Amino acid sequence: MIRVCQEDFDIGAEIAALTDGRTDIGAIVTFTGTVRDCGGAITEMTLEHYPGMTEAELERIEAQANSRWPLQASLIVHRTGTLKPGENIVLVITASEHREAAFEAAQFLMDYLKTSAPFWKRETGPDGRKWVEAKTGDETATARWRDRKNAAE
Amino acid sequence: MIRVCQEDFDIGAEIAALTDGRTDIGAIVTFTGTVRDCGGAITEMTLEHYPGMTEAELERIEAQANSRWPLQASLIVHRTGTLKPGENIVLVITASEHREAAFEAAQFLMDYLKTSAPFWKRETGPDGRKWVEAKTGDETATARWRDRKNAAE
Amino acid sequence: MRLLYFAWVKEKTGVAAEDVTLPDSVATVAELISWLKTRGPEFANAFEQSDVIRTAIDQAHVQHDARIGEAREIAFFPPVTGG
Amino acid sequence: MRLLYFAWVKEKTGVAAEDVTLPDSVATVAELISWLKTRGPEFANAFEQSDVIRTAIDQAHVQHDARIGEAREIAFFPPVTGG
Repeated sequence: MIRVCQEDFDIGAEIAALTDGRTDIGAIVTFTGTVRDCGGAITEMTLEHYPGMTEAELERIEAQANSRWPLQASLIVHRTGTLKPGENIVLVITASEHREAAFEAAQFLMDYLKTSAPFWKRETGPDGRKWVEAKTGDETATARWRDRKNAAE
Repeated sequence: MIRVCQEDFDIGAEIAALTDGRTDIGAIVTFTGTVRDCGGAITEMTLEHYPGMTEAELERIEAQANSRWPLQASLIVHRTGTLKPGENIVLVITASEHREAAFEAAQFLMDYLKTSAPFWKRETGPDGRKWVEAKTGDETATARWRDRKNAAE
Repeated sequence: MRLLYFAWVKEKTGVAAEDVTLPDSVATVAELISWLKTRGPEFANAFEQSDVIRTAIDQAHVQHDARIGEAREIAFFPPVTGG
Repeated sequence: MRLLYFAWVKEKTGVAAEDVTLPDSVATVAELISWLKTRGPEFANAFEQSDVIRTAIDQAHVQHDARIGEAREIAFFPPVTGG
Protein backbone atom coordinates (compact mmCIF):
# COMPACT_ATOMS: atom_id res chain seq x y z
CA MET A 1 0.00 0.00 0.00
CA ILE A 2 1.08 3.56 -0.58
CA ARG A 3 -0.15 6.88 0.80
CA VAL A 4 0.80 10.50 0.17
CA CYS A 5 -0.59 12.89 2.76
CA GLN A 6 0.04 15.91 4.94
CA GLU A 7 -0.87 14.14 8.21
CA ASP A 8 1.70 12.47 10.45
CA PHE A 9 1.76 8.68 10.75
CA ASP A 10 1.81 6.39 13.80
CA ILE A 11 4.37 3.64 13.19
CA GLY A 12 2.90 1.27 15.76
CA ALA A 13 -0.61 1.66 14.32
CA GLU A 14 0.67 1.15 10.76
CA ILE A 15 2.51 -2.05 11.73
CA ALA A 16 -0.59 -3.29 13.57
CA ALA A 17 -2.80 -2.60 10.54
CA LEU A 18 -0.44 -4.59 8.30
CA THR A 19 0.19 -7.53 10.61
CA ASP A 20 -2.74 -7.90 13.05
CA GLY A 21 -4.09 -11.42 13.21
CA ARG A 22 -1.41 -12.76 10.89
CA THR A 23 0.80 -15.66 11.92
CA ASP A 24 2.80 -16.05 8.71
CA ILE A 25 5.13 -13.06 9.28
CA GLY A 26 8.52 -13.54 10.94
CA ALA A 27 10.28 -10.24 10.26
CA ILE A 28 9.10 -6.64 10.07
CA VAL A 29 11.42 -3.80 9.10
CA THR A 30 10.45 -0.14 9.29
CA PHE A 31 12.35 2.87 8.01
CA THR A 32 11.38 6.33 9.18
CA GLY A 33 12.92 9.45 7.71
CA THR A 34 12.78 12.57 9.88
CA VAL A 35 13.67 16.26 9.51
CA ARG A 36 17.11 17.16 10.92
CA ASP A 37 17.83 20.72 12.00
CA CYS A 38 21.52 20.37 11.04
CA GLY A 39 22.67 22.28 14.11
CA GLY A 40 20.12 25.07 13.69
CA ALA A 41 20.67 25.60 9.94
CA ILE A 42 17.17 24.29 9.18
CA THR A 43 14.05 25.62 10.87
CA GLU A 44 11.50 24.25 8.42
CA MET A 45 11.30 21.86 5.49
CA THR A 46 8.69 22.01 2.75
CA LEU A 47 7.94 19.04 0.53
CA GLU A 48 6.53 19.66 -2.91
CA HIS A 49 5.45 16.78 -5.12
CA TYR A 50 3.82 15.90 -8.44
CA PRO A 51 0.31 14.66 -7.58
CA GLY A 52 -0.64 11.70 -9.70
CA MET A 53 2.88 10.80 -10.78
CA THR A 54 3.98 10.49 -7.14
CA GLU A 55 1.38 7.82 -6.40
CA ALA A 56 2.14 6.05 -9.70
CA GLU A 57 5.88 5.93 -8.95
CA LEU A 58 5.39 4.72 -5.37
CA GLU A 59 3.07 1.96 -6.60
CA ARG A 60 5.56 0.98 -9.29
CA ILE A 61 8.44 0.84 -6.78
CA GLU A 62 6.35 -1.17 -4.32
CA ALA A 63 5.34 -3.64 -7.05
CA GLN A 64 9.01 -4.05 -8.01
CA ALA A 65 9.99 -4.81 -4.40
CA ASN A 66 7.19 -7.35 -4.16
CA SER A 67 8.36 -9.05 -7.36
CA ARG A 68 11.97 -9.27 -6.12
CA TRP A 69 11.36 -10.39 -2.52
CA PRO A 70 8.70 -12.62 -0.95
CA LEU A 71 6.91 -9.94 1.08
CA GLN A 72 3.84 -10.65 3.20
CA ALA A 73 3.04 -6.93 3.40
CA SER A 74 4.52 -3.57 2.49
CA LEU A 75 3.68 0.08 3.00
CA ILE A 76 5.04 3.42 1.84
CA VAL A 77 3.77 6.64 3.44
CA HIS A 78 5.22 9.99 2.37
CA ARG A 79 4.21 13.33 3.81
CA THR A 80 3.99 16.62 1.92
CA GLY A 81 3.71 20.22 3.05
CA THR A 82 5.73 22.04 5.67
CA LEU A 83 7.46 20.10 8.46
CA LYS A 84 9.51 21.09 11.50
CA PRO A 85 12.80 19.50 12.68
CA GLY A 86 12.12 16.21 14.41
CA GLU A 87 8.95 15.56 12.40
CA ASN A 88 8.42 12.44 10.31
CA ILE A 89 8.79 12.66 6.52
CA VAL A 90 8.57 9.12 5.19
CA LEU A 91 7.73 5.63 6.44
CA VAL A 92 8.50 2.33 4.74
CA ILE A 93 7.39 -1.00 6.22
CA THR A 94 8.22 -4.44 4.86
CA ALA A 95 7.11 -7.77 6.33
CA SER A 96 8.43 -11.16 5.31
CA GLU A 97 9.05 -14.63 6.68
CA HIS A 98 12.77 -13.93 7.08
CA ARG A 99 14.84 -10.90 7.97
CA GLU A 100 17.04 -10.76 4.86
CA ALA A 101 14.05 -10.15 2.55
CA ALA A 102 12.49 -7.58 4.88
CA PHE A 103 15.77 -5.64 5.31
CA GLU A 104 16.69 -5.71 1.63
CA ALA A 105 13.22 -4.76 0.39
CA ALA A 106 13.06 -1.81 2.81
CA GLN A 107 16.46 -0.55 1.61
CA PHE A 108 15.43 -1.06 -2.02
CA LEU A 109 12.21 0.91 -1.47
CA MET A 110 14.08 3.80 0.14
CA ASP A 111 16.82 3.86 -2.52
CA TYR A 112 14.31 3.91 -5.37
CA LEU A 113 12.02 6.36 -3.62
CA LYS A 114 14.98 8.74 -3.19
CA THR A 115 15.82 8.66 -6.90
CA SER A 116 12.49 8.24 -8.68
CA ALA A 117 9.53 9.48 -6.61
CA PRO A 118 8.82 13.10 -7.62
CA PHE A 119 9.26 14.89 -4.31
CA TRP A 120 11.38 17.99 -3.80
CA LYS A 121 12.57 19.36 -0.48
CA ARG A 122 13.02 23.03 0.22
CA GLU A 123 14.80 23.97 3.43
CA THR A 124 14.20 27.19 5.35
CA GLY A 125 16.79 28.46 7.79
CA PRO A 126 18.19 31.69 9.23
CA ASP A 127 19.87 32.34 5.86
CA GLY A 128 16.67 31.93 3.83
CA ARG A 129 15.21 29.22 1.63
CA LYS A 130 16.98 26.78 -0.58
CA TRP A 131 16.08 23.72 -2.62
CA VAL A 132 17.89 20.58 -1.48
CA GLU A 133 20.29 19.20 -4.08
CA ALA A 134 20.13 15.55 -5.08
CA LYS A 135 22.99 13.39 -3.75
CA THR A 136 24.99 11.32 -6.20
CA GLY A 137 25.20 8.70 -3.44
CA ASP A 138 21.48 8.08 -3.89
CA GLU A 139 21.96 7.28 -7.59
CA THR A 140 24.81 4.94 -6.69
CA ALA A 141 22.68 3.20 -4.06
CA THR A 142 19.91 2.65 -6.59
CA ALA A 143 22.30 1.44 -9.29
CA ARG A 144 23.58 -1.37 -7.07
CA TRP A 145 20.12 -3.02 -7.12
CA ARG A 146 20.10 -2.95 -10.93
CA ASP A 147 23.62 -4.43 -10.97
CA ARG A 148 22.59 -7.19 -8.58
CA LYS A 149 19.55 -8.02 -10.68
CA ASN A 150 21.59 -8.09 -13.89
CA ALA A 151 24.24 -10.25 -12.23
CA ALA A 152 21.56 -12.70 -11.07
CA GLU A 153 20.08 -13.03 -14.55
CA MET B 1 20.16 0.30 25.59
CA ILE B 2 19.29 -3.34 25.99
CA ARG B 3 16.45 -5.14 27.77
CA VAL B 4 15.60 -8.79 28.34
CA CYS B 5 12.06 -9.33 29.59
CA GLN B 6 8.89 -11.40 29.38
CA GLU B 7 6.62 -8.43 28.60
CA ASP B 8 5.69 -7.38 25.08
CA PHE B 9 7.06 -4.12 23.67
CA ASP B 10 5.32 -1.20 21.94
CA ILE B 11 7.41 -0.20 18.92
CA GLY B 12 5.92 3.30 18.66
CA ALA B 13 6.53 3.99 22.34
CA GLU B 14 10.11 2.67 22.11
CA ILE B 15 10.89 4.89 19.11
CA ALA B 16 9.33 7.87 20.89
CA ALA B 17 11.42 7.24 24.02
CA LEU B 18 14.62 7.15 21.92
CA THR B 19 13.90 10.13 19.68
CA ASP B 20 11.47 12.51 21.41
CA GLY B 21 12.64 16.09 21.41
CA ARG B 22 15.67 15.29 19.26
CA THR B 23 16.29 17.12 16.00
CA ASP B 24 19.63 15.51 15.06
CA ILE B 25 18.17 12.20 13.82
CA GLY B 26 17.38 11.69 10.14
CA ALA B 27 16.82 7.94 9.89
CA ILE B 28 15.26 5.37 12.21
CA VAL B 29 15.25 1.66 11.37
CA THR B 30 13.37 -0.93 13.40
CA PHE B 31 13.49 -4.69 13.10
CA THR B 32 10.83 -6.79 14.78
CA GLY B 33 11.03 -10.57 14.88
CA THR B 34 7.72 -12.39 15.40
CA VAL B 35 6.60 -15.98 15.94
CA ARG B 36 5.43 -17.73 12.75
CA ASP B 37 3.05 -20.67 12.98
CA CYS B 38 4.56 -22.28 9.85
CA GLY B 39 1.18 -23.33 8.53
CA GLY B 40 -0.01 -24.73 11.87
CA ALA B 41 3.19 -26.67 12.68
CA ILE B 42 3.92 -24.32 15.59
CA THR B 43 1.39 -23.54 18.31
CA GLU B 44 3.83 -22.13 20.86
CA MET B 45 7.43 -21.01 21.13
CA THR B 46 9.45 -20.96 24.34
CA LEU B 47 12.60 -18.89 24.69
CA GLU B 48 15.21 -19.98 27.20
CA HIS B 49 18.28 -17.86 27.87
CA TYR B 50 21.38 -17.54 30.03
CA PRO B 51 20.66 -14.71 32.50
CA GLY B 52 23.70 -12.55 32.98
CA MET B 53 25.53 -13.66 29.87
CA THR B 54 22.57 -12.62 27.69
CA GLU B 55 22.70 -9.05 28.90
CA ALA B 56 26.51 -8.97 28.63
CA GLU B 57 26.41 -10.23 25.02
CA LEU B 58 23.67 -7.78 23.99
CA GLU B 59 25.62 -4.89 25.50
CA ARG B 60 28.79 -6.04 23.76
CA ILE B 61 27.01 -6.29 20.39
CA GLU B 62 25.38 -2.88 20.84
CA ALA B 63 28.75 -1.31 21.75
CA GLN B 64 30.30 -2.86 18.62
CA ALA B 65 27.54 -1.42 16.41
CA ASN B 66 28.02 2.00 17.99
CA SER B 67 31.76 1.85 17.35
CA ARG B 68 31.27 0.90 13.68
CA TRP B 69 28.45 3.32 12.75
CA PRO B 70 27.64 6.87 13.90
CA LEU B 71 24.42 6.07 15.78
CA GLN B 72 22.38 8.68 17.65
CA ALA B 73 20.50 5.97 19.53
CA SER B 74 20.08 2.21 19.61
CA LEU B 75 17.94 -0.33 21.44
CA ILE B 76 17.74 -4.10 21.67
CA VAL B 77 14.76 -5.72 23.41
CA HIS B 78 14.47 -9.51 23.55
CA ARG B 79 11.60 -11.40 25.12
CA THR B 80 11.85 -14.69 26.99
CA GLY B 81 9.27 -17.23 28.10
CA THR B 82 6.42 -18.73 26.10
CA LEU B 83 5.00 -16.90 23.08
CA LYS B 84 2.14 -17.58 20.65
CA PRO B 85 2.25 -17.27 16.85
CA GLY B 86 2.01 -13.62 15.82
CA GLU B 87 3.64 -12.41 19.05
CA ASN B 88 6.78 -10.26 19.11
CA ILE B 89 10.12 -11.89 20.00
CA VAL B 90 12.80 -9.28 19.41
CA LEU B 91 13.06 -5.57 18.63
CA VAL B 92 16.10 -3.69 17.35
CA ILE B 93 16.06 0.07 16.77
CA THR B 94 18.86 2.14 15.30
CA ALA B 95 18.82 5.90 14.73
CA SER B 96 21.37 7.84 12.74
CA GLU B 97 21.72 10.96 10.60
CA HIS B 98 21.58 8.91 7.40
CA ARG B 99 19.80 5.79 6.30
CA GLU B 100 22.82 3.68 5.33
CA ALA B 101 24.20 3.66 8.89
CA ALA B 102 20.79 2.94 10.43
CA PHE B 103 20.05 0.06 8.04
CA GLU B 104 23.49 -1.51 8.30
CA ALA B 105 23.69 -1.23 12.09
CA ALA B 106 20.25 -2.84 12.49
CA GLN B 107 21.27 -5.75 10.24
CA PHE B 108 24.57 -6.10 12.08
CA LEU B 109 22.80 -6.19 15.45
CA MET B 110 20.37 -8.88 14.26
CA ASP B 111 23.11 -10.98 12.63
CA TYR B 112 25.28 -10.91 15.75
CA LEU B 113 22.34 -11.40 18.09
CA LYS B 114 21.35 -14.52 16.10
CA THR B 115 24.82 -16.07 16.44
CA SER B 116 26.12 -14.89 19.81
CA ALA B 117 23.33 -13.99 22.24
CA PRO B 118 22.57 -17.05 24.40
CA PHE B 119 18.89 -17.61 23.59
CA TRP B 120 17.39 -20.96 22.57
CA LYS B 121 14.01 -21.48 20.95
CA ARG B 122 11.87 -24.53 21.57
CA GLU B 123 8.84 -24.99 19.33
CA THR B 124 5.68 -26.77 20.38
CA GLY B 125 3.33 -28.15 17.74
CA PRO B 126 0.84 -30.96 17.14
CA ASP B 127 3.82 -33.35 16.87
CA GLY B 128 5.33 -32.33 20.20
CA ARG B 129 8.26 -30.18 21.25
CA LYS B 130 11.54 -29.63 19.52
CA TRP B 131 14.56 -27.36 19.92
CA VAL B 132 15.13 -25.12 16.92
CA GLU B 133 18.39 -25.86 15.10
CA ALA B 134 20.83 -23.07 14.33
CA LYS B 135 20.97 -22.03 10.66
CA THR B 136 24.34 -22.00 8.92
CA GLY B 137 23.05 -18.95 7.03
CA ASP B 138 23.17 -16.98 10.28
CA GLU B 139 26.88 -17.77 10.71
CA THR B 140 27.50 -16.72 7.10
CA ALA B 141 25.60 -13.46 7.64
CA THR B 142 27.70 -12.66 10.70
CA ALA B 143 30.96 -13.59 8.97
CA ARG B 144 30.38 -11.01 6.21
CA TRP B 145 30.63 -8.16 8.77
CA ARG B 146 34.00 -9.50 9.97
CA ASP B 147 35.18 -9.77 6.36
CA ARG B 148 34.09 -6.21 5.65
CA LYS B 149 35.89 -4.93 8.73
CA ASN B 150 39.07 -6.82 7.86
CA ALA B 151 38.92 -5.56 4.27
CA ALA B 152 38.56 -1.99 5.53
CA GLU B 153 41.57 -2.26 7.78
CA MET C 1 -0.57 19.91 -24.55
CA ARG C 2 -0.22 20.54 -20.87
CA LEU C 3 3.19 21.52 -19.45
CA LEU C 4 3.99 21.33 -15.73
CA TYR C 5 6.94 22.78 -13.82
CA PHE C 6 8.05 21.82 -10.30
CA ALA C 7 10.40 23.03 -7.56
CA TRP C 8 13.04 25.51 -8.78
CA VAL C 9 12.04 25.00 -12.42
CA LYS C 10 8.61 26.36 -11.45
CA GLU C 11 10.15 29.21 -9.45
CA LYS C 12 12.45 30.20 -12.30
CA THR C 13 9.81 30.04 -15.06
CA GLY C 14 7.22 31.61 -12.77
CA VAL C 15 4.73 29.09 -14.17
CA ALA C 16 3.24 26.00 -12.45
CA ALA C 17 1.17 24.73 -15.36
CA GLU C 18 0.17 25.91 -18.82
CA ASP C 19 -1.47 24.64 -22.00
CA VAL C 20 0.59 25.16 -25.13
CA THR C 21 0.49 24.28 -28.80
CA LEU C 22 3.87 23.03 -29.92
CA PRO C 23 5.41 23.94 -33.29
CA ASP C 24 5.46 20.99 -35.70
CA SER C 25 9.26 21.00 -35.58
CA VAL C 26 9.29 19.83 -31.93
CA ALA C 27 9.39 16.02 -31.84
CA THR C 28 11.56 15.16 -28.83
CA VAL C 29 11.97 16.35 -25.24
CA ALA C 30 15.31 17.95 -26.16
CA GLU C 31 13.65 19.89 -28.96
CA LEU C 32 10.85 20.94 -26.62
CA ILE C 33 13.42 22.28 -24.14
CA SER C 34 15.19 24.21 -26.93
CA TRP C 35 11.88 25.74 -27.93
CA LEU C 36 10.94 26.61 -24.32
CA LYS C 37 14.25 28.50 -23.96
CA THR C 38 13.14 30.87 -26.75
CA ARG C 39 10.01 31.88 -24.82
CA GLY C 40 11.65 34.58 -22.69
CA PRO C 41 14.45 35.19 -20.21
CA GLU C 42 12.73 33.28 -17.37
CA PHE C 43 12.50 30.13 -19.49
CA ALA C 44 16.02 30.62 -20.90
CA ASN C 45 17.27 30.87 -17.31
CA ALA C 46 15.24 27.92 -15.98
CA PHE C 47 16.43 25.61 -18.75
CA GLU C 48 19.96 27.00 -19.06
CA GLN C 49 21.61 23.86 -17.65
CA SER C 50 19.24 21.59 -19.48
CA ASP C 51 21.15 18.40 -18.62
CA VAL C 52 20.11 18.86 -14.97
CA ILE C 53 16.41 19.03 -15.87
CA ARG C 54 14.39 15.84 -15.47
CA THR C 55 11.35 15.16 -17.60
CA ALA C 56 8.22 13.03 -17.32
CA ILE C 57 5.83 12.32 -20.17
CA ASP C 58 2.35 11.42 -18.97
CA GLN C 59 3.74 10.91 -15.46
CA ALA C 60 6.55 8.52 -16.39
CA HIS C 61 10.27 9.39 -16.32
CA VAL C 62 11.85 9.78 -19.77
CA GLN C 63 15.24 10.75 -21.19
CA HIS C 64 15.72 13.92 -23.24
CA ASP C 65 15.86 11.93 -26.46
CA ALA C 66 12.33 10.57 -25.84
CA ARG C 67 9.78 11.31 -28.56
CA ILE C 68 6.79 13.37 -27.46
CA GLY C 69 4.28 11.57 -29.68
CA GLU C 70 0.73 11.76 -28.38
CA ALA C 71 1.70 13.00 -24.91
CA ARG C 72 -1.00 14.83 -23.00
CA GLU C 73 1.16 16.08 -20.12
CA ILE C 74 4.87 16.84 -19.94
CA ALA C 75 6.53 17.83 -16.66
CA PHE C 76 9.93 19.44 -16.00
CA PHE C 77 11.66 19.31 -12.63
CA PRO C 78 15.03 19.07 -10.85
CA PRO C 79 16.42 15.70 -9.70
CA VAL C 80 14.07 14.42 -7.00
CA THR C 81 15.01 14.82 -3.31
CA GLY C 82 12.23 13.16 -1.32
CA GLY C 83 12.47 10.43 1.28
CA MET D 1 33.39 -24.58 40.14
CA ARG D 2 29.86 -23.96 38.90
CA LEU D 3 28.69 -25.75 35.77
CA LEU D 4 25.56 -24.66 33.86
CA TYR D 5 23.64 -26.49 31.13
CA PHE D 6 21.09 -24.96 28.78
CA ALA D 7 18.44 -26.05 26.27
CA TRP D 8 18.83 -29.68 25.09
CA VAL D 9 22.15 -30.06 26.90
CA LYS D 10 20.22 -29.41 30.12
CA GLU D 11 17.43 -31.76 29.10
CA LYS D 12 19.85 -34.56 28.23
CA THR D 13 22.01 -34.24 31.36
CA GLY D 14 18.94 -33.64 33.49
CA VAL D 15 20.91 -30.96 35.32
CA ALA D 16 20.51 -27.17 35.11
CA ALA D 17 23.38 -26.22 37.43
CA GLU D 18 25.80 -27.95 39.74
CA ASP D 19 28.96 -27.28 41.74
CA VAL D 20 31.81 -29.67 41.01
CA THR D 21 35.45 -30.15 41.93
CA LEU D 22 37.45 -30.92 38.82
CA PRO D 23 40.28 -33.48 38.75
CA ASP D 24 43.71 -31.86 38.46
CA SER D 25 44.11 -33.47 35.03
CA VAL D 26 41.38 -31.24 33.53
CA ALA D 27 42.97 -28.05 32.14
CA THR D 28 40.96 -27.22 29.01
CA VAL D 29 37.30 -27.16 27.97
CA ALA D 30 37.90 -30.22 25.77
CA GLU D 31 39.33 -32.12 28.75
CA LEU D 32 36.40 -31.00 30.89
CA ILE D 33 33.96 -32.37 28.29
CA SER D 34 35.85 -35.69 28.18
CA TRP D 35 35.64 -35.90 31.95
CA LEU D 36 31.91 -35.00 31.99
CA LYS D 37 31.22 -37.87 29.55
CA THR D 38 32.52 -40.33 32.16
CA ARG D 39 29.93 -39.19 34.70
CA GLY D 40 27.11 -41.41 33.50
CA PRO D 41 25.00 -42.30 30.45
CA GLU D 42 23.06 -39.00 30.51
CA PHE D 43 26.29 -36.99 30.31
CA ALA D 44 27.79 -39.36 27.74
CA ASN D 45 24.67 -38.87 25.63
CA ALA D 46 24.49 -35.07 26.09
CA PHE D 47 28.13 -34.58 25.06
CA GLU D 48 28.28 -37.36 22.46
CA GLN D 49 28.61 -34.95 19.53
CA SER D 50 30.90 -32.67 21.46
CA ASP D 51 31.79 -30.52 18.43
CA VAL D 52 28.21 -29.20 18.43
CA ILE D 53 28.39 -28.08 22.06
CA ARG D 54 29.14 -24.42 22.66
CA THR D 55 30.90 -23.27 25.82
CA ALA D 56 31.15 -20.04 27.81
CA ILE D 57 33.66 -19.40 30.57
CA ASP D 58 32.50 -16.77 33.04
CA GLN D 59 29.79 -15.72 30.55
CA ALA D 60 32.05 -15.23 27.53
CA HIS D 61 32.11 -17.52 24.48
CA VAL D 62 35.26 -19.71 24.24
CA GLN D 63 36.57 -22.45 21.94
CA HIS D 64 37.09 -26.00 23.19
CA ASP D 65 40.85 -25.50 23.36
CA ALA D 66 40.40 -22.67 25.90
CA ARG D 67 42.15 -23.15 29.24
CA ILE D 68 39.86 -23.21 32.26
CA GLY D 69 42.28 -21.40 34.56
CA GLU D 70 40.53 -19.59 37.41
CA ALA D 71 37.05 -19.86 35.92
CA ARG D 72 34.17 -19.58 38.36
CA GLU D 73 31.36 -20.56 35.97
CA ILE D 74 31.38 -22.71 32.84
CA ALA D 75 28.25 -23.13 30.71
CA PHE D 76 27.45 -25.70 28.02
CA PHE D 77 24.73 -25.19 25.41
CA PRO D 78 23.72 -25.80 21.80
CA PRO D 79 24.35 -23.19 19.09
CA VAL D 80 22.17 -20.20 19.94
CA THR D 81 18.84 -19.68 18.13
CA GLY D 82 17.38 -16.42 19.45
CA GLY D 83 16.25 -13.36 17.54
